[in-house]
Amino acid sequence: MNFPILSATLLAPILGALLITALPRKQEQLIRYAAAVSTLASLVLSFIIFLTYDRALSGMQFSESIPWVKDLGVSYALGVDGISIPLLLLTNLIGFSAVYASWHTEERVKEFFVLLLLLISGVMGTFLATDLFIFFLFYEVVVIPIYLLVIIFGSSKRVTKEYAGMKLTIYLLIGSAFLLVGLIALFIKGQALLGFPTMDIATLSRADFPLTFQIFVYSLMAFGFGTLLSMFPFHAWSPDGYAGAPTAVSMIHAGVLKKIGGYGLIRIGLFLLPAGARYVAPLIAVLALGNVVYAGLICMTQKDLKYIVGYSSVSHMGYVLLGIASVNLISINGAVMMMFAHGVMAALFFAMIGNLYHQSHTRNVFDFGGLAHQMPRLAVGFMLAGLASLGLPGTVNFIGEFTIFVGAFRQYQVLTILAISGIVITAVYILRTLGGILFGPRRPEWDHLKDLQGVDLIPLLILGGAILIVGILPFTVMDLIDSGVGQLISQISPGQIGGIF
Amino acid sequence: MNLNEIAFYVISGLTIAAALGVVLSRNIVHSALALIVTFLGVAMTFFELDAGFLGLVQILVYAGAISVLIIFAIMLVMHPDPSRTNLTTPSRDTNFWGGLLAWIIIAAIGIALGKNPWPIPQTIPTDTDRVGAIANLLLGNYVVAFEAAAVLLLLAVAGAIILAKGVEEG
Amino acid sequence: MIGLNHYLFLATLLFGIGIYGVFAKRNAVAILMSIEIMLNAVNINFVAINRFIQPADTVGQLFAIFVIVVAAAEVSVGLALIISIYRQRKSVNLDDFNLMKW
Amino acid sequence: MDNILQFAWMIPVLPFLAFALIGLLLHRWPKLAAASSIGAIGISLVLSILVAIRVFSGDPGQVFEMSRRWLEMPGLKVDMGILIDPLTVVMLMVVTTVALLVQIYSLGYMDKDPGLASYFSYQSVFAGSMLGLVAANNFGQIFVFWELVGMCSYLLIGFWFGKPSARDAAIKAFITNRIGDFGFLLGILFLMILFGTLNYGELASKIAGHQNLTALLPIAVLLFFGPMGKSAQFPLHVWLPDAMEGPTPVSALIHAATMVAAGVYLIARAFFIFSQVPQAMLLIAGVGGFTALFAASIALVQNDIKRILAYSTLSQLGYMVMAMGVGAMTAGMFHLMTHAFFKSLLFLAAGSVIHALHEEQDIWRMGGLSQKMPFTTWTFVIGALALAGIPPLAGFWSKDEILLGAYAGGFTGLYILGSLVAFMTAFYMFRLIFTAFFGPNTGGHHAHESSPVMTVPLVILAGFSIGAGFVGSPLMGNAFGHFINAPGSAHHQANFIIMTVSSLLAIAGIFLAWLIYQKQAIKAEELKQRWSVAYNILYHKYYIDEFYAWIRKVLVDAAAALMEWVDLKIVNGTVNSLAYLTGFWGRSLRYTVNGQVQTYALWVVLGVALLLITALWTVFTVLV
Amino acid sequence: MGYQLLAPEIFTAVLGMLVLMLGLLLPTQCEKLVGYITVAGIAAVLIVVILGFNQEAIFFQGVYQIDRYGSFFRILFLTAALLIFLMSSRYTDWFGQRQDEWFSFMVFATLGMMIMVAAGDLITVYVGLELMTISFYILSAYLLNDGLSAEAGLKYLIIGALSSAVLLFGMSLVYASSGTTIFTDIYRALNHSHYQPALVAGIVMLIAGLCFKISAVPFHMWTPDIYQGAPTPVTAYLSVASKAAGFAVLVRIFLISFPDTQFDWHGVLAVLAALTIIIGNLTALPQTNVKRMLAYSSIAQAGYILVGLVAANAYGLKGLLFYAMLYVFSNVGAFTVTTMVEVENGSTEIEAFQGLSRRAPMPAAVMTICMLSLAGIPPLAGFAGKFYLFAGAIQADYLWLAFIGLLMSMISVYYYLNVAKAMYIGVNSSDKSLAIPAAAKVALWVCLLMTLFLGIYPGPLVSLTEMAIRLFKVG
Repeated sequence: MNFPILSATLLAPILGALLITALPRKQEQLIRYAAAVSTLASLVLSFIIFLTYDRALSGMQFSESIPWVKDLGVSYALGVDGISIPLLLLTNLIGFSAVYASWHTEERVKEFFVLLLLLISGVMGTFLATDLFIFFLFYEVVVIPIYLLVIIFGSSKRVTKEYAGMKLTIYLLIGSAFLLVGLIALFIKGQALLGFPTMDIATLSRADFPLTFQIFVYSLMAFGFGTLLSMFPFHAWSPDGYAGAPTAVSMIHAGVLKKIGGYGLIRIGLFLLPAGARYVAPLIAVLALGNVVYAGLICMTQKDLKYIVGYSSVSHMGYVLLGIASVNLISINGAVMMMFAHGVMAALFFAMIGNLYHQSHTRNVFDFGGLAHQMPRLAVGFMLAGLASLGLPGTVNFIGEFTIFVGAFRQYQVLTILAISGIVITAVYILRTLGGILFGPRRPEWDHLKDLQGVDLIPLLILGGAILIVGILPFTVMDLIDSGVGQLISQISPGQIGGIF
Repeated sequence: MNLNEIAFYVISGLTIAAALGVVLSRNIVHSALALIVTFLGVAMTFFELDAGFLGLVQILVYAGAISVLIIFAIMLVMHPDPSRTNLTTPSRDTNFWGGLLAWIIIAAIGIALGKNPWPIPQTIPTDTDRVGAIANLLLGNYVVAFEAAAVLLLLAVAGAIILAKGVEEG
Repeated sequence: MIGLNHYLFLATLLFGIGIYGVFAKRNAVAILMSIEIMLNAVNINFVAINRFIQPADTVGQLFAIFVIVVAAAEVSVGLALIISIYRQRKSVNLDDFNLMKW
Repeated sequence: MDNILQFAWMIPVLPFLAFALIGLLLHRWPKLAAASSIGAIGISLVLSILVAIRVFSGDPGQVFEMSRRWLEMPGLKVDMGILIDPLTVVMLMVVTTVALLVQIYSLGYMDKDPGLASYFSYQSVFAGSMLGLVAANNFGQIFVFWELVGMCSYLLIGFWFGKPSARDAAIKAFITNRIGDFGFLLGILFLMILFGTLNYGELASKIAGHQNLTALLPIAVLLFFGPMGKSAQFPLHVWLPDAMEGPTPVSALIHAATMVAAGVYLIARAFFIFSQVPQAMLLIAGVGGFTALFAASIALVQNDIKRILAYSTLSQLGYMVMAMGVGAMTAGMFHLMTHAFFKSLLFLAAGSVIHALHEEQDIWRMGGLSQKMPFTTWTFVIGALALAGIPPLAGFWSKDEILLGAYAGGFTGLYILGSLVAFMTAFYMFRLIFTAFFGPNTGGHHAHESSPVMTVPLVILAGFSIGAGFVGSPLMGNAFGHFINAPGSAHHQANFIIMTVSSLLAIAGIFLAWLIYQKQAIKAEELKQRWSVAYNILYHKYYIDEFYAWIRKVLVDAAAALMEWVDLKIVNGTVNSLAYLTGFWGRSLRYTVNGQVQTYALWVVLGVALLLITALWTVFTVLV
Repeated sequence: MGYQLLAPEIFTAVLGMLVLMLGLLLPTQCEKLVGYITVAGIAAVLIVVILGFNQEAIFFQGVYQIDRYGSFFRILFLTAALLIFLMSSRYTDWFGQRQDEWFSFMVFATLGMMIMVAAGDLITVYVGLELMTISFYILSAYLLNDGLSAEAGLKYLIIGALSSAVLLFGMSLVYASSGTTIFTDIYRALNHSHYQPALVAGIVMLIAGLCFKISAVPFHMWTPDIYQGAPTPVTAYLSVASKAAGFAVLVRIFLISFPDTQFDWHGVLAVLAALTIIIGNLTALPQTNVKRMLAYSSIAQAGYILVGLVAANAYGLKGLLFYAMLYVFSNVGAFTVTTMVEVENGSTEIEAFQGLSRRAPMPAAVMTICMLSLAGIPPLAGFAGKFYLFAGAIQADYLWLAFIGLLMSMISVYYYLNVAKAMYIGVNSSDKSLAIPAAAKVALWVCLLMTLFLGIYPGPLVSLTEMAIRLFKVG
């Protein structure tokens, strides 16, 4: 067995968290360094994975598998393919940035970084797991650190942070309850069909689940994962949650956590239950339109920066859902790309908002104006995130959106046309917001704000760099995604799916 | 109607009447006395059922020891006015529902018993040593229960002392 | 002929009276007494069943003996508890004992 | 020399490199930034010239194409590539030339600006994107750069972001363009679905082999949305006048010469699609013609020097689009080229004036500039004459081609309309000139001539404005049309009558302006009084902005507010109600545990009773 | 015949009596010594049981049997007892001179449970059950100067005696229908019979009587009051061990004696389980006293565990055993922290927990983790347990039960997190750090590590449960 690089990536933040637990409370700087080093280790490792993954071979690679619970057929099985690597990379890009975005946390530094590192590990785990049980384990692990981070370090504006945290937690957990019922049903049915218990996703995919069962379980998953993906009308947790959360949590939550929903729908829903996916897809597509247009319109009325980004992330998830609901290679490629794209964009946005809020203690758009005078670098960050958000070519978001549109257009013409109108809506609210806070006359009350400097720049560089590099050279990531999605789709037995591909 | 039946109905009637006396009397002392009668009635029933040893135990333990214990307790905690010592509960709901449920349970169990196809009663082997059989079981198959019961009694004594003694002041 | 059911009905009636007693009274001692009636009813059951169904052995009677023993222990502890609580509250009325609720 | 085409890809890439250089390293040293930007575009210009020589010395039909894969998966392929043919080369030449001159000019114009480095970085991105756009070999790529030039336009309009008006104008420009792009993107998607490729060449051959062309109508109409936004055709024209909030060199480069012409270029590029669909061509011609007239009429009464030029640009763009619509693709492209030169000249000259007058843009507060700023004045006049179509300046030849195309194509109405616009153009341009340059010094300003770094580009552009028309004139055997044409693009013999009529109309316009504003034979104020309703409508630009604002308020903002209400009250309300209901049940159940032990016993007995009843009911009903 | 297998029971009984006597003999200064002896004794018994886990024997024609199933639960009780002795090391000071007896009653209660789970017939079960219950009556009322405690004891006694009577009546009817009290014989006697209303009545009364012990709805009403009023370590023991014992007996009786009677007790239990889960969780939502909240939560937990019996298949039973075991660690962990807080603040109201994370980070973390384990959040033990339980339920076609169970378990997170919220963001006037005795610290660490370990790597415990349930021939 080679060096277990996936385990190492996964465990690095956990080790960091343990180390921090052992450090004395007063050594705040040391704690920050420990967090930074452990996330950096994960980042570097995931880069190595990204670079050394054999794209020609495709399929699951770097696999590790240790039998875990025999009678459930659970094994501690990790593996990555073209779908998970971009998301793994995304997690670590954001995780590493998040550490720096919260560098100025003064209160209870120890707790903060322990929880943050656990959160990062948990998210990573879902993308690495190739076993349903392990996947779900990590899926829910993340909820509680988030709750604590929100209530301890969050902020109360329109809603209190306690309310926001509780809403987010309970909402997502209820979604996951439905999901869990689906997963257990899948496991039991799989056991009945295959004759032995297994939680291995690839093995389960060999079972021919009956159509009604597929529809039932996929619907449960669509609800469970859809809630996490803030599918309309189950998105209510998302804006409030992001508004209440501290910067790092907003970054990770909007950046990667939400994507677990999309990832799950593809990796588990579509892969194991293709016929069910196909059956439920039109409904999801309609709801996706709800996301895009409805949430987009709401963004126009929001005044709190975090609410704007919160609703906009709901809106953008509509594209991902549309991609997933269109169930073809192109659209799913686009959905995965869009998840990556939205991840870096939203994280950058939240990092910038966090920095601004940390200094000014307000997030109301109307309180600001002309900040580009005082804070040109911050303005660059905002502009980059904003332009990415509205899907400008040259940013990675364009690649995602364009690909989704091409894929979805084959499946649902009218819906896609309506969804594309979202690019206009997005432009309206993003530009209004950017214009409102960055441009306009200089306001002397903000003269005391310091521009990004030192470690503050790291999120901007890392995330902005990702936005631009992948945006300009999309094939670096898209080829990978294509190999993953292509492999996944080719493994779905053609009898199950009909002529959809 | 033979003697057995007459005895059964008389004893049953007495037992039930005494039991009703326990739950209906407004004076706790009367209740306690009625309870003793109930215990004795049950003991009589045991005799009817050819369980002489058990009837004796019943008289000794229940009608003797437990009743005395109860009466002592009553003395310790009694209200000055005897006719107000054993009032019905102030909650009419509880009273009503309690009565209703008691009837429902009696009816339900009664129906179940009445409809149950019991096996043909077997005749009792008359020559067996029933007390000896009990003793054999007690110290044979049921020795664990027996020992546990012993521990239980020890425990109950110790516990009762501690609880009844209360906290030493200071 | 007096059969099993006669005894079982007797026991059932006593059991029901005991149940009613638990609800009808407010004095804790009276309630303990009602419960004793219920236990006695059960004993009648055991002995009668032993007599009519399985006369060959004495397991039913044995059960009844254990019930009596346990009941004795229970009553002693119960009365001690009543005395203990009476010392604090100067009352044995169950409806006074509601410091904890909801 | 043959290998020069192999290096053509560097033309768009170099400015991007300059941008990266500035963004990463040089942003603290504005002069170095400017130098790298200008250097990059200079090299691009040189390369373009070499490429042009190579292309124009060869066969007109030859096409050089190279591409790298960019975004590829089964069923979707977008390459980044270059397509070198005469059409591209003309655009490359125009863009690099004007961009270089504007950037040099900017050195003087933006001299004191603290954001010089970012200015030049934006300029570089713009140049790169624009060159990428014109060099694209497929619709995917053109869309990418299409959006990018839009972004540059947004950034440069809002360059002086401290001004709220600049900020708002930038946003307006972007959003209006987005609406156009929405349709454009849909058109591209339709193409993708229908033909499975976005490459021009492959599309052309597939369409040629395609029997049923009805599906092309929606595609053509949707594609035309793009030009409507980018080239500011009615009804998406509203952003262009506001875009004048940007620095004047930007207006010259982006909002007069190059970016706004991208729409026209796109129509030319996709002519193989449009020309298949007569209905779409009619629509294009109609929209273009209407815009030309509509914008010219507004220009008649505006007071802001840049806005007059902006409406003039609108009008001229309408002209070009109309040319495309009537099938005179060659004429349209020709006008695009000449217009690029003289309109950027006009803007730069106007910029010189504005710079000298410290950001004064009202023509009525200028006056008497001809003595103080001779270079500026005379180059401006040359530009204006070219625009008005006075022979033999560049505008004359190209405008004439268009009128000829309309006339010969049987679009008599459009021809008359075009002629009318020509008259109006001459009038409003010389209204401006007589007022601002030759009238009395009403503003009491102390202007002086700009520095050579600004005037030299003016002179060079004036040279182009005079001479560029000859490449397409019958005098040179219509060399332009020899290279730039397309199947379905009509070409007609020069018509002397049309030439004469249009020239006379232009002169008449100038004369009328002279009468009113120089000679003051006719009192402008009286006219204003007499036609006050018309004047007001024109002055308020037909109230289109107000109408759009009203739509935004009544439809969009109201919808948004409604959605927010739904979200707060219904979606969140449901969630909160469910949570409340759960808690309510909890609180209600809580009170069943009332502290009374007898109640507890009651529940126990109730449970027993219910269990007994259920069990016995089962036994007696189900089992027996 | 291997009577040495009864050594744990005998030793425990001797230990109980020894402690009782030592309390009388030793001078009052030596109270700690008694505690040490008890802990050592229980630990020794635990080791003996663990070492003898694989030995099985049937005594007295099936009246008493030592099997892996019983041993599993004996390990559970002894572990729980040990943990509770460790965690109560400061709390017992409140008992004054009655500490020794406290230890002995706890040991006797343990003995009762051990007898219950090993009993193979109704009589022995009954006596063991009463031994345990009566011990708990006394223990609940053990804080003599505290009104709540005496009230709890009396309430418990009344309801307990009432349901004992119901249980006994049920036993008598079962005895009537089969003519025997030994589980295996009951099964044999009933095998060919059908249509026995008396038996059905007996079965449901057995359900009622045992459901009282496990505090399933509607026999749950006593739980909050008793849990709140009883001394906190007793509450902890009551909640984990007494409940587990109830389940052990319930499972043994129903799966040995009535695995396939004509009456579908699975359905009845399913309804009870669902009601228990719903009502327990909902009522816990508005609670402000942590002990009382944990009481309601323990009602809900009983509902979850009951699901295992409803399913009555391998996954369900493994889940049941697994859950009962993890419940020991998670619940005792939570109660340990509650005890610490109570000793320090004299209150278990949620206000007493405010700002705990600053005063005592480690206990606050343990409390949070243990409660989340109860809620079934991965990767904590509760999740693995729930997974088995609901896998069993779904396999047995009780999909609706799985829905209700998982949904309510997510709602339960609300009240658990309310405590976490108080601990993490609440503000307490005193910033004095919480003093935690070493023994309690050990208990905390054990609970924490086991809760994590069982969640992350449930394999070993699952194989134990697998061995334990071989007794019941289920698929």
